[in-house]
Amino acid sequence: MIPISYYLILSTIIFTLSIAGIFINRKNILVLLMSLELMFLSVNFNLITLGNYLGDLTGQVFVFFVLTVVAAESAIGLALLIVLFRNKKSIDVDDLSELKG
Amino acid sequence: MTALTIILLISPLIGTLLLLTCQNRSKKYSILISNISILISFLLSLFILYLYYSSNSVPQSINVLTFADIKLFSLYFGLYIDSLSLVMSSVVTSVSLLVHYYSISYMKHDRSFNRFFIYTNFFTFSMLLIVFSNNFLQLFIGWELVGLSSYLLIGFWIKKESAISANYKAFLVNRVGDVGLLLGLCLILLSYSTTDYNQIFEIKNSIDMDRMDIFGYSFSALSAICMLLFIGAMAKSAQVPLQFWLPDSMEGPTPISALIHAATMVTAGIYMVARLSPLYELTDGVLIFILYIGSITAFFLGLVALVQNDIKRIIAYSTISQLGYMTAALGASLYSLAMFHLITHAFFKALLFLCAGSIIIKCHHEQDIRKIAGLRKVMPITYLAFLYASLSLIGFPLTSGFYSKESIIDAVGYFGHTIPYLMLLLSIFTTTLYTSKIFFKVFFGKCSLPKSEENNFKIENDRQMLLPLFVLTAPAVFLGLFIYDPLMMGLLFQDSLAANELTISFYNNYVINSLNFFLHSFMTINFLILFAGLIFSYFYFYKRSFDISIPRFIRAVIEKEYGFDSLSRYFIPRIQNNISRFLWKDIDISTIDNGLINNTSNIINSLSNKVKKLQTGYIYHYSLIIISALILLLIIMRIAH
Amino acid sequence: MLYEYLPILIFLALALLFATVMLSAGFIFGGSNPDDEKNSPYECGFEPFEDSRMKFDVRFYLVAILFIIFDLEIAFLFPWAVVLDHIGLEGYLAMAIFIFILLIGFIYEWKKGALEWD
Amino acid sequence: MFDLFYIPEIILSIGILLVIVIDLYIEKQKYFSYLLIQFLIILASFYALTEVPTHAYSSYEFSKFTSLIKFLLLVGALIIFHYTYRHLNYLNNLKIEYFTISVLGLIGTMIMISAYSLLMLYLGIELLSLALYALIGFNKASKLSSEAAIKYYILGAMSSGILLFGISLIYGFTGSIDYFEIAEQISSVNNNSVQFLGIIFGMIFITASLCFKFGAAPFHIWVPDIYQGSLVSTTILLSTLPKVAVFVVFLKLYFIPFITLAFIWSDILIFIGIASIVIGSIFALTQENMKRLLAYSAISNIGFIILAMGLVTDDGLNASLYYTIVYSFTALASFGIITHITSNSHGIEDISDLAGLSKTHPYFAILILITMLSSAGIPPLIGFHAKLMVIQALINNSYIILSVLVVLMTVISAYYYLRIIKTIYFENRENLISTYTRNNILLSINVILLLGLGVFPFIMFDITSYLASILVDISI
Amino acid sequence: MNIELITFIIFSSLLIFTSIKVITSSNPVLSAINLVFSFFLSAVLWLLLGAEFLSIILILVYVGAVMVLFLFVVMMLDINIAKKNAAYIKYLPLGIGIFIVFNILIILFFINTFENINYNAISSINIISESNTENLGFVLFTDYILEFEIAGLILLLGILSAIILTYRKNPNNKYQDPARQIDVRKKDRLKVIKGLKE
Repeated sequence: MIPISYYLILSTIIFTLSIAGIFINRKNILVLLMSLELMFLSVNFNLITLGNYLGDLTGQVFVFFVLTVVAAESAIGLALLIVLFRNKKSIDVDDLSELKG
Repeated sequence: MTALTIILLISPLIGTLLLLTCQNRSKKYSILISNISILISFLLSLFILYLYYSSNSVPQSINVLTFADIKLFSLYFGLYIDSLSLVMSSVVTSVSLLVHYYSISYMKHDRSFNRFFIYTNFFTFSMLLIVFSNNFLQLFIGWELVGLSSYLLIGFWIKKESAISANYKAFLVNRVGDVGLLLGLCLILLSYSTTDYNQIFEIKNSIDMDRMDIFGYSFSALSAICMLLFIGAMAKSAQVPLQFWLPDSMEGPTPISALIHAATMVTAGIYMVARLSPLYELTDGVLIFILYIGSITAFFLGLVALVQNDIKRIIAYSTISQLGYMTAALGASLYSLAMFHLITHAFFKALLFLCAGSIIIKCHHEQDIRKIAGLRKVMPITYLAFLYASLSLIGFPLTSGFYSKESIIDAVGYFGHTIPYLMLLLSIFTTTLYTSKIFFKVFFGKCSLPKSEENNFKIENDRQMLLPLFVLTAPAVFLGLFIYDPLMMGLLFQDSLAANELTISFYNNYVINSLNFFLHSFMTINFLILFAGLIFSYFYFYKRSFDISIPRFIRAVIEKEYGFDSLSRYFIPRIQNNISRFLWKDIDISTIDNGLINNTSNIINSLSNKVKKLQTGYIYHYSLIIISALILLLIIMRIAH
Repeated sequence: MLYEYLPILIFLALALLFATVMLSAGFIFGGSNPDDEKNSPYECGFEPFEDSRMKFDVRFYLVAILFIIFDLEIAFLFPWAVVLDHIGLEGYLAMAIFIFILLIGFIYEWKKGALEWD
Repeated sequence: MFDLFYIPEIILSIGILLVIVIDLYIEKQKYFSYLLIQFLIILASFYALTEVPTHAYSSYEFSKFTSLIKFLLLVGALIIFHYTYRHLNYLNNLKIEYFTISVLGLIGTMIMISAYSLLMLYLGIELLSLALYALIGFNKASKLSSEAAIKYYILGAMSSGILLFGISLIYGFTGSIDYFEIAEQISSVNNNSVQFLGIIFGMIFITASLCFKFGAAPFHIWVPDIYQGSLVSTTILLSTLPKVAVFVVFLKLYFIPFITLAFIWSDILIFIGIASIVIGSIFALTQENMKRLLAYSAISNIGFIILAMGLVTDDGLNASLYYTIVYSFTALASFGIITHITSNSHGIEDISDLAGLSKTHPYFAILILITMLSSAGIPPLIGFHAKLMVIQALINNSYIILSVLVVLMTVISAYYYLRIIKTIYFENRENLISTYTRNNILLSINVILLLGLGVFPFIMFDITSYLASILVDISI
Repeated sequence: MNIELITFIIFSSLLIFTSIKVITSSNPVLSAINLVFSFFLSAVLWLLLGAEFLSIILILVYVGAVMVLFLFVVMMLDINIAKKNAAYIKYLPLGIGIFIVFNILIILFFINTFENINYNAISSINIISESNTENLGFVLFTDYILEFEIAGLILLLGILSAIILTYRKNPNNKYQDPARQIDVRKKDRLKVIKGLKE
């Protein structure tokens, strides 16, 4: 049996990686969206692991809902990306600075 | 009753607001709105007064609206409904109503006609606020609002230089009083941590004589409070040495002098002390102080009136002197007598002023009595009204003034305050003198009006101006007779004023009843002095059968108002100018404006400009900030636990 | 339970192994002389006019969204189908409502013309 | 489950599905669909008032408190839609989908309010957030709008991730996602155990995420950009409905499952509250853009709410409830006025666009005057009482220095509110100001309430103390 | 060392590697491919945790649909990938710093914490069979019905907003409406105009 903490550490690492991905990435909003996907993946990891540890199905049900919601969310996110691209002809993160101050 | 009282109270306020909105409309609106709103108040006060007495109600203190309730203090709008406040409000609204009506004609040619009514309506509201307040904060607010409207009205003719300086003086003196009031308020909050009258009245019984130590001196907190509050009252009610603003305030329109500077506002101080009589009863020394201040004012300022020549100024000094009587009555713990004199004085002094206004209008704004003469034939109604008012003022037997004033003098004597008694006694003589001076000079002799206007003799003045004279004559002369007995038996202001038993004992042992008092008065020294004064003035002013040359020194002293004149005319403006120049240039501009405010605002603005750059607009910075904040919270919690 | 999946794991490992071996064998043993021209899209010498990736139309995206949504519907249908015996009418109606909600979305997409291809 | 049929959420959901279909077939008559939606909301608010408190579903709570808040939300939505419809029409950007998406978001807020488990809470928050993403990006032709939308999307999704991480920790260390069971579990945990630390970690993650949704510093960073970028109609929505909902979530989370951790979160909340007030006041000073300025003012208002909540006392709770309602009202009014005005044939963007309004449209000028004075906390208006209550609560709990700081910040913030008034009344610039309506009764009522409830503050005191009392009922 | 642990180690290290690749590669297509790998690897790890159904769903929905969507968008947007992205190097230390701090905070705390926790009240579990899918379905459709419907609403909202945001009708397109073609009558098309007499 693999110790539960291994999984948790793994998920934490992925979580932090995804957060790092959000702010070290200067280029492409798409990659930001992918980082967010990674983030939700890690959270799901957490939930499944803990649910497994507790011997409880709630964690898995939760993950199921998270998967559903995140799919819808990324659909909207990509739609917004398309709108942005139509307006700006670019999806550079650096170009997103008209609103500031 | 509460609801009615609220309506009574806010009716003038609503009037003010309406007037404000139709400031540019025609005069008719202003007249209608202002008079009707005051009329509502007046009728309601009478009605509530009737209700109060007929239902044998007890005083009630109602908190209508609470604005804030902090441990330190609570700010609320409340009503104190009892006989005292209701009687006072009836007096205020009745005089106000008549003056409003009178002003329609008096002010009809004025350009700022509408503005005038805004101010007067607002004044009535503020005065009612004081009258009905049940806590010190509301009192203070009303006090300031009254001061404000008085200030605005004194300087009503903004282009008149003397009006502006009078305005300024009144403002200044009232500030002195306000400081006293405010300090008193603070002290109340500190020692009782409440501002409600009733609560304070209750507390004072339990810990009445708590002593405070300030700078090593130990004194009773209550006395200090009462003393400070009385300083406020002194400024408002024009007592020595804060009296000198009142004569100057006659620069305002005459109806205003009648309403504010004779009948109502100046009595606010008296009213406040009467209202707080339960507190004053417990103090040591303060009452004696009040008594002496009152009698000094009554006597010495009466003297000053003798040497004046401006009709309004004479009446103004007479007002101060009469206020001195009231104050003296307060000082002798004769609160109901003070209130009584307040009421009667309100009517006859208002009447006097309105007569003066009528004269002034007739004589085209000539106020110097040396230039006015022989108006008896020209203005019969005014003549009669003035006659009755004067009789009341000098305390001619059976008039209102007689009952109120003679009672005060006799009672002060009766309770053994010898020196004040003497001073009050003597001032009967001066009162008689200056009153008859106006009377004889103005109404007798050769008519001073130009011939060309004699055609107009048929019309004395506008009817709107004369009606109030009629109406006011009745209370000015007869009111005293009707309410004297119930008042003296302590029925009128039952439960509202402290130390009723003093008055009652005086009544039972000395007065017995009003008729008896009337008969008895012919045998007293009072009447003798009065009579002597009348005889003297008849010969001196009317027949001019002899001439008295007063030593120049004394005359000068009196004319200069014992130095207050120069104080007010010369020193105070100068000191004030210097101080305010210093405050303006050195403190305000260079320290506060530039140093504190501008620098602070500059610093904050530049700070704002700098930190604004933190908002870079880049998502990665935003996410970095959010994550850093999260990590910060985590670390703090990790360390803390 | 997990042992049911062991064959898959082994299969995966084998597949990976085979692929790696094949590719690396080709890479190691085969000859390769790369050249700029040789690597260009058209070895005949034509320069390509534009990127070989052509811009997709937005309709692809719209269809893909519909695909995701109904994929998720299927994901919910699976467990529903296997426990239909146990969950009774309530579970049945729940799924009916769910499908109805998505049907509204479908009608919307259709009526809006998002599925029309020209 | 089917006995829940008459709750406002379900009425709204069914209705909105129908409206989506109906609108497809009567595309031209938008006004009809709009009226249908308004009718739906009125119907739902009726049901919200008559809702019978039951415990039919364990993870969904029905109580008087939630019903009342839902009612307030529905009324708010009604008003917002009323302001919005003609505004969008005026800008030629009217689509019925705007309202259907808003209603879906509204359902999300109601779910958040009623949620009694973390899963339900998550779904509610997501339903709301998804709707907001779409609404912010609704103005497709505008660069700013799409930029704002993508920003909000990325940061919002990140905060959802943080929320989920927190939820997973709470779930892992308490073994449940139900509020009540979590509360029981936490109260039995030893203060020095590892489990306790894990729960605190989870709580902090959740707090951070909720503060993000709330727009409280230092998680406020998205607020001004998004307010500026989106349509004014979206900004009204953003500044009222989600705030109230998140506020209720805060209350329910902190006063039900996390109540035993109050000694920890009270410090956090006070810190966040003070930071928000300071940042909101200072950043707003030099703003030129009207919506940005109001965004910062929103941040500082949120700070007041959180600060009052962080006191964990009855008067703090009262004050925060009071402040929330007052804030929503004021925000409704201030943004509502802006929706009615256009300057130089675009919506109001900069403050200077409003110059000369008092000459051309005195009615709107007076409305703005009252609203801004109320926001600045000038006495007879309701904003004064709200601020006073918070400061009063601070003093009563002997946070004297903090209260002085708060008063100072209030003074600073008064400066920029008064600046708007100054622009309107004393600056002359050639602006082509026009409005699509001469007056709006609902708007006038909204603004007059700011004044009226300020003069008679006890009405609101009664409402909030009633709300607080029924809130206490459910938390025990 | 048992086979489970070996599998875990291999797959988890691969997962971390691919995750790093996702956030660092300059080409979004590569990122997407790496993300697909990550999903695959996670699915395997979820299998190890006993969440069979979810691991299948992860592959089915995420790899099958969501990542396809991502790739569509990559293709649609025609992003110029040639531009080299070097800016992130500047911020890399910061990223690493945050990464480390965060990990220290949480990971240190996770190690060996779960061995000595006792729960007082764990909700009872409904297990109706051996199968993970059946159990999940049973829980889902009995305890979480309301949540399930809300998920439906969320999906609907996803459809609505995606269409509203991206779809624009091309007015130049010419459509053929078969229904109208069939429905048409003579008088709709033909209009007899009386000619003017010369």
